[in-house]
Amino acid sequence: MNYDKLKGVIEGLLFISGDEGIDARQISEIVEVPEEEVVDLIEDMKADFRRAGRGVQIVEVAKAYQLTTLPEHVPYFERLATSPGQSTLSQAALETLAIIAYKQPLTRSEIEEIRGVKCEKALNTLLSKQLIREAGRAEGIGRPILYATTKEFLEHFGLREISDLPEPPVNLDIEEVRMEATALFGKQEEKTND
Amino acid sequence: MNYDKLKGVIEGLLFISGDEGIDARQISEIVEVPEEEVVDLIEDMKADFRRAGRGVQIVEVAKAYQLTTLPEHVPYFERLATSPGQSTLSQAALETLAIIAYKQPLTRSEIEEIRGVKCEKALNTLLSKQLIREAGRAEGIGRPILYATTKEFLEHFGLREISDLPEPPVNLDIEEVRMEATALFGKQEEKTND
Amino acid sequence: MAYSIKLDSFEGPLDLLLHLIDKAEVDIYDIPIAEITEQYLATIDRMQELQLDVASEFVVMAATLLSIKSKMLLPRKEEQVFQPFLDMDVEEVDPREELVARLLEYKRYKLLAEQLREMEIGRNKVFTRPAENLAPYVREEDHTIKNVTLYDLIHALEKLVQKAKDKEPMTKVSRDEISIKDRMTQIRQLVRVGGGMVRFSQLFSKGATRSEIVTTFLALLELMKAKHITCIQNQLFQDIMICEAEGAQNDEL
Repeated sequence: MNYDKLKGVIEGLLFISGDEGIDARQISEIVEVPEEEVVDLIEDMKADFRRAGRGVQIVEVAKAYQLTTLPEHVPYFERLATSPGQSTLSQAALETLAIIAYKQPLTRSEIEEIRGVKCEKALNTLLSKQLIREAGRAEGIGRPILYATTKEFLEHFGLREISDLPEPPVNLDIEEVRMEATALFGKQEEKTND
Repeated sequence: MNYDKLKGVIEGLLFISGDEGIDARQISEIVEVPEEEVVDLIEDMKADFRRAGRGVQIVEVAKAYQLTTLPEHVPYFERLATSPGQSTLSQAALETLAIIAYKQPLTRSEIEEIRGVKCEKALNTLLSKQLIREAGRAEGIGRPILYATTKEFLEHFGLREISDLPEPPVNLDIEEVRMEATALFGKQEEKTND
Repeated sequence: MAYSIKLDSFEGPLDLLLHLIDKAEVDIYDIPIAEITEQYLATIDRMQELQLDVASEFVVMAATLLSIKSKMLLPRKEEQVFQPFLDMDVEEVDPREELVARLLEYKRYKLLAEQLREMEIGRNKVFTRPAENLAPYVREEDHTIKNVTLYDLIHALEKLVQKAKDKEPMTKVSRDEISIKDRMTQIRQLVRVGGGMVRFSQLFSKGATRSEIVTTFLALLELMKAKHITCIQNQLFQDIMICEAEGAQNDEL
C-alpha cells in the first residue's frame, strides 16, 4: 500500500476511534506497517492537515491519537450550540442521564459498563448543568463516587418525584439484554417470518 | 473570510455534528454565508476530499450533511475491536418496510394483504428500531393505526429524502396491476393464435 | 397459536408460490394451476410430515388454489363482448387473474426489498461518529438545557439498548443460510461420494435446524423432479435411500 492510501486508512481509523483515540501500536497491527513508520506517517499527516487548512487536527492524548476540532473554531461551535432547535445535550449525555435516572445511585464504572464506552465527559456536562450530583461513595476498592439526579433534573423534566418517571421502555439490565438477543437469534430460526 | 478558511470551519461543524448531521441552512446561519454558497462549497469539498485521498467523505443523509468513513476501508475497521457494529434487517422486516416506504401512510391490514402473511412482529421490530412510526389513524371501522417511515429510515439506508428511493419496478397501484394483467392475458390469447 | 409459526424458508404463501412458479419456469400470467397446486400441496404435506406447523395463511392459499383449479375445469363461457354493464359476470374473468395480480404486486415489493437490502449493505460499509457534546460550548452562566424532553430521555435509553442488542453482528452474519440450489449441489456430491447412493438420514447433521431440514427437503424434491435422483424405501420405516438416477451421471454438478 502506498503512503497516501495508508494515510487515508489512518484518518478513517482516527475518525471512528472518537474520544477513546487509537495508539500507534494498534494502527500498526491493523495496517501491517511497523510502528515507527506509523508514528512518522502521523507526524506527516499533522503537517498535511495544517497546510491544507483542514478543520480538524490530530492530537496525542495519553499516548492515543485523536481527531479533534480546532480551538479557533470555538466561536462557530458556540453559535451551533445556541442555534434554535439544537438540543444542548448530546446523545452520550442523554444516555448517561437516563441510566442514572433509572439506576441511581451508581458509580461511573457501572454506567460505563452499561454504555460500553467512557462517559467522563458526559458526567462533567451533566454535573455542570446540575442535572446530576455526587451522592456519597460506594463501598469497596477506591470507594468510587456515586451519582444521582438532582432537584433540577425533576424540574426540567416536569416530574414531581423520581418515581414519576415512566416505566423504562426497555430492559435496562444489559447482560440480560445480551442474553435475550442471543436467545432471539436462536428463536429466529424457528420464526423467520415476522 | 476566504473560501479555504470557510471550508475548514464547515469541516469542523460537520465533524462536531457527527451522526446527527448538519444541514446547509444551519451552516449558512452559523458562518453567515448564503445557503447556496454553502451548498456549492460543500460540493467543492467533496471533490477536494476525493482528490486528496482523504479517509473521510461528506454524504447527504436525511437532508443533512454527514462525515463518514469510506466503504473501501471496511476491512481495516473490522480489525478494530471497537468497530461500530451495524445491524441488518430480516427479510420479513425489509419486505414490510418496502411496502410502507412506497405506500405510506397505510394500515397493518393493507400491508398484510400485500405480503399474504401477518406482520405484527415485523412492525414491532421496525417500531422499536424507529424505522417506522405511527402516523395517525385511518378513517373507517376501528380507525386502524397508519404507519409511515421516519428520519431514522432515511439514515439506515443512506437516503437524502424519501423521493430518493429507487423507482418501483412497475406500477404499484393494484387496480393498474389488474389492468396490466388483463392486458397481458389479452395479448397472450392473441399470441396463442399464431 | 401453533398456526402462527410459518414455514422457515418462505415469507408466506405468495413467496412459496413465486418460488414454485420460478422453478417450474412457467409464465406467471399463464400459471398451469393444476401442476402448481399439486406442488404447493406437496410442499405443505412435507412440511406437516416434518411436523412443522403450517401457518393458517398457507392453508388458506391451498384452498384458494383448489378453488381456482376447480373453476378452470368448468367449461368457459364464450366471450361476450357486449355484455350489459351490470352483468359483468365473474365467469368471464380468468379465475387466476386475482391471484396473478397479488403475486405480481408481492413480487414487486420483494424486488424493492432487495434494493433496500443493497442500500443497507452499502450504508453499513460507512461509519459515522457520535455527535459531540455541545454543552461545553454554551456559555457558563447559562445553566439551562434547551430542547430536551422526557421523551428524548426515554428515546436515548431505547437507542442504547438497541445498540447493545446490535453489538453481535458477527453471530448474525455467520448464520448464513444455505440456498436450495447450493443444497441441491451438495446432495448430488454426497450421492456421488457415496458411490451413487446415500442414506436419507446422512443428509442431516446432528444439530440440524428447521430451516436446514426444510431446505434439504425442498432440494430433494427439486432433484427428484429434475430426475437427478430417485428415492427408494425397501420397507416401511426403513431409512430412505437417495440414489443417483440413471443417466444423471454425466450431468454437470
